[in-house]
Amino acid sequence: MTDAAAGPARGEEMVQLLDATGARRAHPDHDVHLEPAEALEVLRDLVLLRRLDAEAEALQRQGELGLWAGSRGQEAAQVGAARALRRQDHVFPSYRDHGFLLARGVDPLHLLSLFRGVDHGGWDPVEHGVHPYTLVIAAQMLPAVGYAMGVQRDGAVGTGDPARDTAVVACFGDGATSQGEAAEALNWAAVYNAPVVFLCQNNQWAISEPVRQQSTVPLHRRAEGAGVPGVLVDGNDVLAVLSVVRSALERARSGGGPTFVEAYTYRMGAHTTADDPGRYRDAAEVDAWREKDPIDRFRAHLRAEGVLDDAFEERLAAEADAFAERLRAGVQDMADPEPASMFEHAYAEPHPQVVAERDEFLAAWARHEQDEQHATAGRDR
Amino acid sequence: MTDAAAGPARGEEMVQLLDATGARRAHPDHDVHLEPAEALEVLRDLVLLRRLDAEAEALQRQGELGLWAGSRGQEAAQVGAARALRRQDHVFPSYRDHGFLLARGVDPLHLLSLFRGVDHGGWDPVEHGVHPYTLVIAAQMLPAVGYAMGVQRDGAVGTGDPARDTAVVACFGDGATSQGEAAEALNWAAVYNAPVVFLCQNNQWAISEPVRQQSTVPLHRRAEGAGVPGVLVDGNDVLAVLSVVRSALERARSGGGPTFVEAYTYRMGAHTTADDPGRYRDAAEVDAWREKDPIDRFRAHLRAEGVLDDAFEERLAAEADAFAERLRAGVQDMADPEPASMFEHAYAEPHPQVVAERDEFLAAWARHEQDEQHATAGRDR
Amino acid sequence: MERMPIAKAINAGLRAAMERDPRVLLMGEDIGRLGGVFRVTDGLQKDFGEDRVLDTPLAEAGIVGTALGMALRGYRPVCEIQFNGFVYPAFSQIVTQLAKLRARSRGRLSVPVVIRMPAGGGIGSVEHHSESPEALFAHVPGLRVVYPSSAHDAYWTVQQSIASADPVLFLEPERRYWEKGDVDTALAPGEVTSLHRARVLRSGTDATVVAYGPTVKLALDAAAEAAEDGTQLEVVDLRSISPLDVDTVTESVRRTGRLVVVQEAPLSHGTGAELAAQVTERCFYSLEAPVKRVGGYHLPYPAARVEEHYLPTVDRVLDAVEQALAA
Amino acid sequence: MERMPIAKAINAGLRAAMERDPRVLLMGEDIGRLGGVFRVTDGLQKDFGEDRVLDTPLAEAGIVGTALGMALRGYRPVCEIQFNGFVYPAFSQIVTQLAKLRARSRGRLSVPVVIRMPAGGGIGSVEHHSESPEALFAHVPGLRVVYPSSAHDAYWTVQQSIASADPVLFLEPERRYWEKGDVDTALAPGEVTSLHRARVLRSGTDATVVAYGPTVKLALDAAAEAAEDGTQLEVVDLRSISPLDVDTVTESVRRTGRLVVVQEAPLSHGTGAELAAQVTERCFYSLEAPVKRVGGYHLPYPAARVEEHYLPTVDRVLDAVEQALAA
Ligand SMILES: Cc1ncc(C[n+]2csc(CCOP(=O)(O)OP(=O)(O)O)c2C)c(N)n1
Ligand SMILES: Cc1ncc(C[n+]2csc(CCOP(=O)(O)OP(=O)(O)O)c2C)c(N)n1
Ligand SMILES: [Mg+2]
Ligand SMILES: [Mg+2]
Repeated sequence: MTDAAAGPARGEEMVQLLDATGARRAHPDHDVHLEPAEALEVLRDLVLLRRLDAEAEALQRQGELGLWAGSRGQEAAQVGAARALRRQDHVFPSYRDHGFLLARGVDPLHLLSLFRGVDHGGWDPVEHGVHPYTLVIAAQMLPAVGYAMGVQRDGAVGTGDPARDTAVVACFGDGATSQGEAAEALNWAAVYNAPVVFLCQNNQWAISEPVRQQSTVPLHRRAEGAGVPGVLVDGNDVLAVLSVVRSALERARSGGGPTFVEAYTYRMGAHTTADDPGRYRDAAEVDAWREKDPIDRFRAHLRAEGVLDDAFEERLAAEADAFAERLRAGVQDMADPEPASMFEHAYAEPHPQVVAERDEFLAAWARHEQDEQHATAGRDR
Repeated sequence: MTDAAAGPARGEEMVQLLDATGARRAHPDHDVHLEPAEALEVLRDLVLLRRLDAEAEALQRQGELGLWAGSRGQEAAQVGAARALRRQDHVFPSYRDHGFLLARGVDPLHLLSLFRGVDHGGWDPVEHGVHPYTLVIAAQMLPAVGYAMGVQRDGAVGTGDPARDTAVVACFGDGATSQGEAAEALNWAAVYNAPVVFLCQNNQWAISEPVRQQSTVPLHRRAEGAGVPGVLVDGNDVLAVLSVVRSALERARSGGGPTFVEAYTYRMGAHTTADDPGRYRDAAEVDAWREKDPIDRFRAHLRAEGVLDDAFEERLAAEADAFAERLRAGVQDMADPEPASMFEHAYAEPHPQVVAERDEFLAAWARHEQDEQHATAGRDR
Repeated sequence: MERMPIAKAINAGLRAAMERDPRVLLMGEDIGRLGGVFRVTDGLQKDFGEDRVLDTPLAEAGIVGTALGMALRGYRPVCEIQFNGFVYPAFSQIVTQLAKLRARSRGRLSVPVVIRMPAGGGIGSVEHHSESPEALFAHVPGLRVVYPSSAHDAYWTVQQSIASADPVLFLEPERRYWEKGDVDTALAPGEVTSLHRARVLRSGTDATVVAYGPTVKLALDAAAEAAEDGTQLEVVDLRSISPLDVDTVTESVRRTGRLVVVQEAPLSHGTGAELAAQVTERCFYSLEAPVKRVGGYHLPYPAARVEEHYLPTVDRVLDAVEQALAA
Repeated sequence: MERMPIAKAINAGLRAAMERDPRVLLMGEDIGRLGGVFRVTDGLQKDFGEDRVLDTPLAEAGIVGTALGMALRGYRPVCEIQFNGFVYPAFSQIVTQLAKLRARSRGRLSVPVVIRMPAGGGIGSVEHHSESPEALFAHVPGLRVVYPSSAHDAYWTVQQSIASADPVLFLEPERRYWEKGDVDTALAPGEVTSLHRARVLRSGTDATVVAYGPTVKLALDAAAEAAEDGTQLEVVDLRSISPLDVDTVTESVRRTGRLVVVQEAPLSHGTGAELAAQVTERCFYSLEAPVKRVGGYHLPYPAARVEEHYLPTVDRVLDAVEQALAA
């Protein structure tokens, strides 16, 4: 068994509110109480997110998507963190943060269109408060800090008005922490005391590289070096993540500055559908993490609390099926973009080179159509 | 008085072997004993370095140099560190590390040629074990780590052979620690356990920006976040610097891995001769640091120890005068490079574009010379 | 009409933009208290405060990356890169984020960031302070690249760049910072030449010399010298590198039949190449000679004491003109 | 003669170089255990060990910067950048350090670093995986840029690049990785085409089509199609972008009188522009038509489902040929 399966380094305290069996644990600084209805909503979010993943993976296998970057195993980290957000907060996701999109009301078809190759993400970043997915590792982090600096300048920090005070979340992986830009982002956030939460989903792997190849230091300690307090949380414990991220967001909104949250979790699937993890990691490691499944754990907790019953499970299963069906149908119906639409948004104001190229393109297109018509007409005659 | 004058943050222990008056202080981990002859050599290095600075500044004022980046105030940090080096070690300096060049036997005229604009530094990096000055902030740090990784691969670490085991020094300033590449360099050094010493001369200023605008955390703590142990040393105490850097180099050579040394010092002069520090810092701050002058302090120590007497001072003053005279004469005699020499070293193997351009250049040159001759001939007639 | 050096004109342009629009912010190293190493931002922090004129940590990716984030929040940040050679740590933010965000979001996001930097050589400086990176930006779709040559243009184009909804790389001819020119600060918006139009600075019939930024003065000097020998050169100041105003250039070349492009950057894959390709395509039958290019050599920028031989000179421009005329 | 796909040919070339010279090292993300996302380094870590095939932290500046340092210590590092869109964090190391160190040290230092990266589009990928950055490197003095199109060339040019004392950007046509070709691995050193020579792949009389990397196949397909209509196209594979083998191209154009350049990169300030400028200058009187360029549009690379419309196609090449012939 490799070190990733063994859990965080010795001596590193990890916030946990549910143990691996789903039993509730006390923590001196963290606690969270969910009303039954909300607890079931959380379960629903977890289940739908996993279903999205399964469905997208299948669609990719069928050739309907070009690629898929799965979130399986990381549901609690994403759903827990997303639930801590307020309407006015803004999220800068990586490319695997589907849980945030669902939580922010983004139609998942606007996400699948990205992986189908129809666009680079079809949602409205302003409406949903979710930036487009960023594929260049760590490149969303500095913009997130800058956005937070803008929030400060708007006077939307520390007013005490819960509808006004705003925080920003920057999502990224363990591998991302090696990028120079990540260090710059942490430092800037500290220097400007920006209202930003750095949410690192340490899923133990950056494609084929285990986290020990990225760092000799636990990731949240790196942040402390940069002046940003770090917290380690069990990323497979949705309650712990919710509580830790909620505190961090509250701190940011109130003017307390940035926090780095390391959500210790695991990428259960391949890096993407183009990846073959069999080449680099042991099944035993994956099996060990399966024991810590975030959804099973939360389910067990809810059962033990008497909040969850079979009837709800059935309704949820039916909802998930319908959800999956909608995704399948939606993707299959998704039209390719109009070719000439690619010319539309390169610049806000016309750029003569683009204009000339578009005109040329359209002329060639028209010629081509004419040729086709001639050909067809010829055949008809 | 600004924070830079007050010394390091409270609670930060700084290694010191000489107090501001030059009195010897004990330290649990550090001690250094210099034979009188070596102690006087150290003084000589300090004095000549300061003289180099004064002379270069004057030459710049006279128009003989295009620019000068002064080292005044930082002599102990440079001379102390340089003295800890072994022959086989390799240094990656910044643009202000003149003390290293002198210590490594580089003819200072090969340095002044850079600031005159004759070349980018005339010394042989291999012969002297000193890389060319790097002007892009922090850009020498990753190459230094890579060089150290090469040293490892050569088996020149941890053999116990003092003539073989090799360490690398990367020099940079406080401002440099903000660059993403600096963070990457620290991390790589930790991950590969590279035999490198990061020597940060925290001279309190990056041009007009005080160090608090770069970081909320003492600089050596940032390194610890990246997995590299950090030590804070009084950079105006040549003995402390020597001892701390010597330990760090020994650790690197023996396979113990990288260390980050923050030498807490002060840039007494302008950033460069193009700078006007009166625009951004108080005279009071400079005055406060003048009290901590590294050369006065070491001199007082040597006097107190009875090592230094007036006779030596006189000889040293005469040597410094001769040194200065040689610099002045050398710079004034320095010829401009042959224009066509610029074509020589862009590529190791001929590049047709360069070849064509050189030929064209030479042809134009020849034409021009001919025209001149004609013109002269015409005038003669 | 006010007479001022280019550095001062940019300062005045920044001030006007900041007064007009509270969302305009300046970010960079040493731009506040010091006023920038060239004093282009002199006095602005004092007048607009530290919240609008930010002395940033020493990290160019940080400057551009956070500027981008502020732009997403509705601000209009103007970044200063202290010297052109230090823009590369920010290259990934510029090329992969700034240039693409509008297209990536299908027009939903705007990132009106301006990145100012001194460019070009001839100031006797040490390494990395004298290069001309315009081609690297002009090759990247999604960016605009502007390079004024005079105080008047500097004053106006910096304001137009800030007003642009697209990201703009704004290059400043560092060796001309202290050259004075008349600035008409009282123009009405409609009277200002548009941001991406080239301008004919001198009419001539024998050949067209196109220049931009620091080489404009060179072209004008060459034209004056040529006129003494009876050769009438038309001088066009490009003013903008992306987009290129090829219409103005071709219009001129159709009349003169000859084109020389003068740049400081190395020729290969440079602006002269692009102009040569486009102008030749459009004016194939009116060109009497192939387009000649005069530029920096394909060498890392040399030491200061050789740079006068590296950079284009009036003589080299005239040589090229002569060759064009001889063809 | 062995038949193998390009990815395999590069793998074999790397292996040969590593066997020949123990100073050759590979560095990159996921190149060890995984063998690289395209499996180009498959099996090499197993055979040469972790000290010679390094799975590095996820930091491109780190990869190139430390490679440079290792080169200074006498090693010959070959870096892999996982996809072309991720080279930009390393841009400062490449442009300000790698390209300049030889000149800076007046020839005393060599930095024989090779930077390999998959380039070009057409693989239906997500953002940043499909661009063509060759012009950005070709504009930078001190670098060499190589872009093979066939398995045979890939096998040999990767070895020649490693042997070069200068830094080389080595672009690999990612959409051709699995296309097979005959590789003659048994050539003697003197028999191998030199690294920077262009190669005439098909002779023709009516027009010259110059291509490189992924567009070579396109040019050959276009030539085949044109031949059916009686038009004989000469196809030249550039193989190297810096330096450009302009001699071979002009020699061809002198015979055909017409030139079409096909690239995937946007046209502005691209390789087609440079060729157009140089060839027109050299062949002004033998050119019967202006040089035509076919390339990517001046747009951020579009989503995968549109890329076939963004990239040059056989039809667009033939259109350009037709226009050249009509002129
Ligand atoms: C700058 C950059 N370099 C390389 C890549 C290729 N790449 C894509 S994902 C990935 C691994 C990322 O690992 P991590 O940050 O842990 O995120 P995870 O995929 O595990 O969520 C790599 C190397 C990239 N996208 N961007
Ligand atoms: C990448 C980069 N950005 C900006 C500069 C311009 N610059 C030169 S020196 C300097 C300040 C450096 O401060 P520090 O690292 O503390 O070193 P010091 O000059 O104090 O020795 C700056 C901003 C540069 N050389 N390189
Ligand atoms: Mg990961
Ligand atoms: Mg400093």
